[in-house]
Order: sequence, then structure tokens, then C-alpha cells
Amino acid sequence: MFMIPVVLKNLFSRCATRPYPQSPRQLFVGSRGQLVNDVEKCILCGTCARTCPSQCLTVRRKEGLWEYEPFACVFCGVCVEACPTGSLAQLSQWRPAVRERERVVLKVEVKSQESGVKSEK
Amino acid sequence: MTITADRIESGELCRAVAALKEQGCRFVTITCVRADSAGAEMLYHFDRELSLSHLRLTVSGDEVPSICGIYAAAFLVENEIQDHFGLCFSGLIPDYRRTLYLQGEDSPPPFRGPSGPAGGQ
Amino acid sequence: MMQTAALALAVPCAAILLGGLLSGIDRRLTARLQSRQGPPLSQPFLDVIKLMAKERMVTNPWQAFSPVASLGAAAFALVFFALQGDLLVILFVHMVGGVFLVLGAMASPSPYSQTASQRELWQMLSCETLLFLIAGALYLTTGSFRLSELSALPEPLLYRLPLLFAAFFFALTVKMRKSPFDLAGCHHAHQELVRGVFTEYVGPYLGLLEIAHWLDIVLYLAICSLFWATSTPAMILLPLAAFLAVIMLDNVAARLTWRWMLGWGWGAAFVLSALNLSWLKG
Amino acid sequence: MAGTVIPFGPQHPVLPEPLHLNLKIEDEIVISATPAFGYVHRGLEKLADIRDFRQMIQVVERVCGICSMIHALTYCQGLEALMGVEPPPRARFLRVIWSELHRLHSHLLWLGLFADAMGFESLFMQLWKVRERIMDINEATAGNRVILSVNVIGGVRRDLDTGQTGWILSELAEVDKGIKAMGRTILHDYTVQKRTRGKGVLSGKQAMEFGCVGPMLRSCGVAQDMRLLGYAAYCELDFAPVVEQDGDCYARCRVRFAELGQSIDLIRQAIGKLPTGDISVPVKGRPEGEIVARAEQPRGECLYYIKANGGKFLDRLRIRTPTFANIPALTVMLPGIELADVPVVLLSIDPCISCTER
Repeated sequence: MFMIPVVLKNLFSRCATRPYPQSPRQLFVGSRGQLVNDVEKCILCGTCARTCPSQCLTVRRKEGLWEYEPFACVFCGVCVEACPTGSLAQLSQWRPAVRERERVVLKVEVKSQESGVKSEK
Repeated sequence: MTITADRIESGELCRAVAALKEQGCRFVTITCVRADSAGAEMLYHFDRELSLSHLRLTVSGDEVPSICGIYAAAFLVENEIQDHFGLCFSGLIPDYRRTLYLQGEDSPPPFRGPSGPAGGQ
Repeated sequence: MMQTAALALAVPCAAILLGGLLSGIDRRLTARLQSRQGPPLSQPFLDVIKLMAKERMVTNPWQAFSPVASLGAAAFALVFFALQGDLLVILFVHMVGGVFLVLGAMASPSPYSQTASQRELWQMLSCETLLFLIAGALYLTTGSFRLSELSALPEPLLYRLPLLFAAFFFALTVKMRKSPFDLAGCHHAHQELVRGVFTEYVGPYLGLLEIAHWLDIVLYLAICSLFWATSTPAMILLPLAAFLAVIMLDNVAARLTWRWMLGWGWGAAFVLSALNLSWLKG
Repeated sequence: MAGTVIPFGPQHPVLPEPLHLNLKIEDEIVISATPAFGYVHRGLEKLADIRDFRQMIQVVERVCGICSMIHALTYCQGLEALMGVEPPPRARFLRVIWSELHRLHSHLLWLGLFADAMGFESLFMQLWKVRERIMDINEATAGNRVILSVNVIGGVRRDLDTGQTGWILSELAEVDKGIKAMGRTILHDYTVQKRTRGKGVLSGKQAMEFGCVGPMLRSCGVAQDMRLLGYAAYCELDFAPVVEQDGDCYARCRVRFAELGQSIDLIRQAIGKLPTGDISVPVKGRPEGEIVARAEQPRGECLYYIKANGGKFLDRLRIRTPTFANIPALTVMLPGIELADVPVVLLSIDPCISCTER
């Protein structure tokens, strides 16, 4: 019976839930979201791949490829801290839900301005 | 750094554990560690008013005496060690016969064999 | 005769609409009390329509027959009520519906629905005895079991049967499957018996049971309105107030056990009813 | 009904954990209960063979979602002791703040699930509504709601500025208000008491014999709390373990409820005393030797045994989680109670099966 004031207060105040896709929640500045790589700064040193606990990153120096498996990533941000050139960054937005498994493959050309971005499924 | 632990033989294990119970120790857990040779090493941890005491037992064969008769709570961890290391505890009740977590005879005990990256794969 | 036939058709349809709407109000209001938004009022109807569209699956013929019998009995009881019939007959027909619900639950070997059907039997026994005591009180005041006599009373029954009304409120909580008495099958399956008597039902048959449940609630609220049969607004307001009070109780109490329900709950309700009846006589 | 066997779990709506129990019941009274495990065994201890000791921090965080921060903390403290590293004072206080935030959200989660186990849905929703503020603090300060990933060997990865500490304090005041509003229901409501008092009673002696830890021990009169070891900055904060005497579900509920207030108080103390300076020290080299590290998780004492050989990979990592120590007591608590009380008693140990199986 001690619950009556609590539930009555709920009845006459705004509800705590949100209709999610229509009104998404406000983002926090420090949230650990999507991982992005700035190909301009990347030097393909492979530090990120070595430190990654879930081994979702692969760096192929010869082919000039930086590969990332978002579905294996645990978004811990260890690679971002380890990156010597600051080319890796974590946005505060989360990755949107997708229907198929994705693999991000970035073409990196070290010491050159040319770079191409493609995403393979 | 190593843990200071009393070394005991498997014959005197039950007596030593019973003596600790007499002193009012709380049974914490058992840790099984691969030894360099084919055997394994068991560490019995006990707590008394926030200070730990340990018993160290070197196992050469496959058989270890169970301490379930003294601390009934040991059944869970002894079954776990049976699953992981393929050892056999005599007098264990209830005995899951290596099916606590795993499928029993189907797979070799995962913690057997040499340590290091090669043994893990 | 034609009029009776039309009534026999219209009453169950109206009761289904009313029952579904009440269920919608219940879900919406419960959500708001819990600081949630809640589904639209039409959600119970959408749920039942979806259930009806699903594949039919039963483990044995009893499971298929019982929901139909249960729904039929609930509808008949309501029609008799609309025809201002004999309260005893209405209660018996209503009880048949309950028996079929239990039979259907017992038909499958699932330990959840088996155990729940035992509890449902205890719940039925405690509710029905109280309803028959109300019928007895009706007889003592009007000299007849016919509902038509009630509107002729000079003052509402509630004045003379306040304790019996409290006992009826207990029965209503049990029937609506709300805390603290959602023992044999609650609305959400967060219970040790999963969904109790409904556990083994899927698809259209679960839909039929859901409709039968709505009709049961409408019948109980109709019986509730008997306590103030002298004025039409009160006949609507009293059941509505009781309905809201049950929802409120659901949100401020934990589920109790069937032993408590039989011992304390039913015991208290029975003593209250007997007390009320004795002073009615004297 | 005589001799019915009720299969309980591993997927049961009232049991949020993948544990299976075969309950033999007679007239809805439990005669015997046999637990079965193995539904979420992942072999994380074995993973230490192929992940280096720094990567293992992120692995041990995933032993259990709810106590993730304290798992990593115990592991890091063990390695720090092995490697002779002393984390800076600010890091030690920040570790306390996040630990206590974890305890708060874990206990609120548990209280909610406990309410749900006895069919008190509105209380469940209300507690989780309050918990959401803690989750927001976690996300705003550490970046994630549950797996905070703030610990490294030698300190922490994130810092709090004064704006954030002020905001945490104001949010905590709201949380405090929310908890207080629920206090009378949790502690004095008739139906709650009816469902929890005298259920699953464990005496202090029994609890010690079954190796129970944390709130399970404290609810039957044993004042055991690993925070008294003084790890992180607990040695500089003022607190005393919450102890109850009855050893039933109600006493466990009271202990955890009182610990909510204690955690809020500890966070306030830690923020008040937060020293300035670095949040981590650089760590070179590799660990060697063996050590046992312990810390108090929301569910009780957590023990890490670490054996390293100076290489990149650890020789052995053994994790004894609190639920692992509390489960054996179920075998004496369950027989003799009503079927309806099984979820209540089961949840009263705050089971975490993914902890248990790792």
C-alpha cells in the first residue's frame, strides 16, 4: 500500500520511456560509438591490430589495406588510444542497425594524397 | 612473487582441510594449474577474517581426493576442474562426470596440454 | 421470440467490444501507473486478431474443444443476465465455462499447466462460493433469485450488503487475474508457472480463451452493478470504480501464494459474507 | 500433486539466468532441486593462452556484464601488485567512484528483478526507472552503459572534470530521492514481507560452511566485506559493512537496499576527497610470479588467481566469481519451500550464471 503515492505520481507526470525510433535519446559527448579511420593520417603501422582485444582489425601493409569488422568490435576504444598518429577516432554515435554483416575495408596509401574508400559486404 | 602456501601430500589433504575448518575458515575455492611435467598443481584457498591461507598439492596421476565431505560447497569447483583438466575426484557428490559445462568424452579437457599460444589453438 | 434471438446475438458481441476495451484501458492505465507509455486502446483487439490468424496447433482434441466450450458458456451466462434471468442459473452456466478452462489445461501433460489448473480449481471454488452467497443475499432481500426484482428495490443493495461487496471485490481481483491473486495465470508470463493455465495454448485457441476471459470480466462487472441497481449512472460508475480499484491494487501489491488466498483471503471474505448475511436475516 | 518434476530454466520467463533446475515437487512443496549448468560456458580463462595480458582486461570485463568494472579492477590490481606498479591517488579514487556506481546499478537491477520474481511489476519498473540515471552517469563518464572499460594496468583511462562531478552529485541526489520513495514499499509492504520473510533461511554457520560471500554472508550476521581490505581508495573512506541477522530473503533484500545508500555516500565521500594529479602511470615490462587478488563485487567477494611467467601470455588465470561461491547454498535453501517461492529464493542469491561459467 506504500506504493500508492508513487504510482499516482507516475500517472500524473510524464512517462519515463520514449517512443524510440521517433525520438532518439540525446547523445553523451564521451559515448563510445562508431569507430572511424582517417585514411589521410593512417600510416598502416598495425599498432591498432596488435592491441585490439577482439582482433577485429587487420592491417595489410603490402596491399595498403586497413580492414575492420564492426561485428567483432567491442567498442572498447583501446585502438584509438594506441594510434600513434591520431587517425583513429570514436564518434559518440552508435553504428546504426543493419540487415547484413558488413566489413569495412579502407584503401590507404601511405605518404600520398590519393586514397579511395570502399565498403564491401 | 609467489604465494606462501603449505605444501601437502594427497594423503594428508583431508586432514589438513578438516583442521582448517575446525579453526573456522571459510572455503574460498580451488585453483588447478598445469604443472611443467604432465601433472597438475592444486591450490586450496581459505579465508579467515579477510586473510587468506593456501594449501598446495601436487598431483601426479589423475586421481585427487575430494574435500566434499568436509566442505560440501566444493562440489561445484571440483566438477569444474574435472571438466577443464580431465582429473578425477574420488568421493565427489554430486558427480557430473565431466558434463558440468562440457559434453563429457566428446572433447579433450581444454586445459590439458602445453600452455602458451600453440596449446591454445 | 425474435427479440430474444436478437438479444442473444447482440449481447455477446457488445460484451466482446466492452471487454476488449476494458482490457485496453487496463493495459494503458497500468503502463501509466508504471511510468510507461503503454499500447493504444485497440491493442487487445489487434492481439486477438493476430492470434486468430495463426496456425492451429493442439496436442489433443480436448485442448481444441475446451476454449470453445468455455467461450460458449461465458456468452450464454451473459445472455441470461441480459434477459434478467435467474442468478443461480447464470452462475451455474458461468461455472461450466470455468470447468472447461481447467479441463483444457489438464489435458496436456505440461507440469506448468497441470499445477496451474490445480490452483485454478482452488480459485474457482473460492470465487464461486462467494458468488452463491451473493445469490443467497439476493434471495433474502427480494424473495427471489430473479434479477428483474432488483430494480424495484427502494434502496441500493450496497446499503444492505457492504461487507458482501468487500467479499465480491476479492472475487473480482481473483477473476481478473491481478496481483495479489494472479496465481493460475497472469497477464504477462513472468510467473513461476509461466502463463499457468494458458501455457500450452497457442494461436486461435489462445485467442478464444482471451475473449472468454473478457466476457468473464464483463459478467463480473455486471454482477457488480447489481449492488446499485436502482439508478443507471450508479450501475455504470460502481463497476468502473471497482475495476479501477483492482488495477490500482495490482500495482501496489506483490503476488501472494495460493495457500494465503485460501486461508486469509477467502477466509476473510467468507466471514465477512456470513456476517453480512446473518444481520440481513436478523 | 505427488512427485511432479518441474523443469525450471534454462529459459524461464521469471528466471533471467540460463540455469536449469529440476524441481521435484509434492503439493507444490519442493522436495529436491538439482542444478545443471553449461548453457553459457565460454572458456574465458582459456582465452588467456592466446590474448596477451593487456588484452585480457577487455576479456575479463566480459565475464559478467553487471560487475564488469570490478572484474577489470581486480585483474588490474593483481597485475599491478605483480609488476610493482602503484596507481596514482586520483586513479584510486576514480576507481572507487565507478565501482560504487556499478554496485548501485547492480543492486537496483537486482531489487527490480526480485520484485518481478514475486509479481510486483510496478515496483520493478520503478526501480529500473531510477537505475536509468546511473546508467546515464556511466555512459556520460565512461562512454558505455554497462561495460565501462575504464581500467588499465597502472590507473584509469578516463578522468572526471568538475562539471561532471557536480552533475554526478546532482543526479545522485535524484537517485537518492527515488530510492527513498521506494524504501517503505520494499521494507514494510505487507505483501513483500509475506513473500520474503522466513523464506530460504540460512544460518551464519551454514553460510560460512557453504562458502557464501557478499550480501549472502552479511545477511546472516557475518560482517565480511572485501572493501575492508582497503584496496583502491577504500582505506581512506569511512564506511562499515551492512549486516542483518535473520538470513532470509527479507534480510538479503534489506542488506542490498541499505547498500544503495552506502554506495551513494561512498561516491559523495570520494568526490569530496578527489585528489588532483595524473590518472595513470606508464607501465613497462611483463608480469612474473603468482598472486591472488580479491575485491568486493555487488554479489560478493571475487577472487583472481594470476600466474605469469614473464612472457606476453599468462600461465594461468583463474576467476572465482561470487555467484560461483553462492550457488552451493541453494542446495540447502530450496528443499522444503513452496514452488511459488522458488524464484524469490533463487533470485535472493543474485545469481549470475555467465559469471559462474565464464
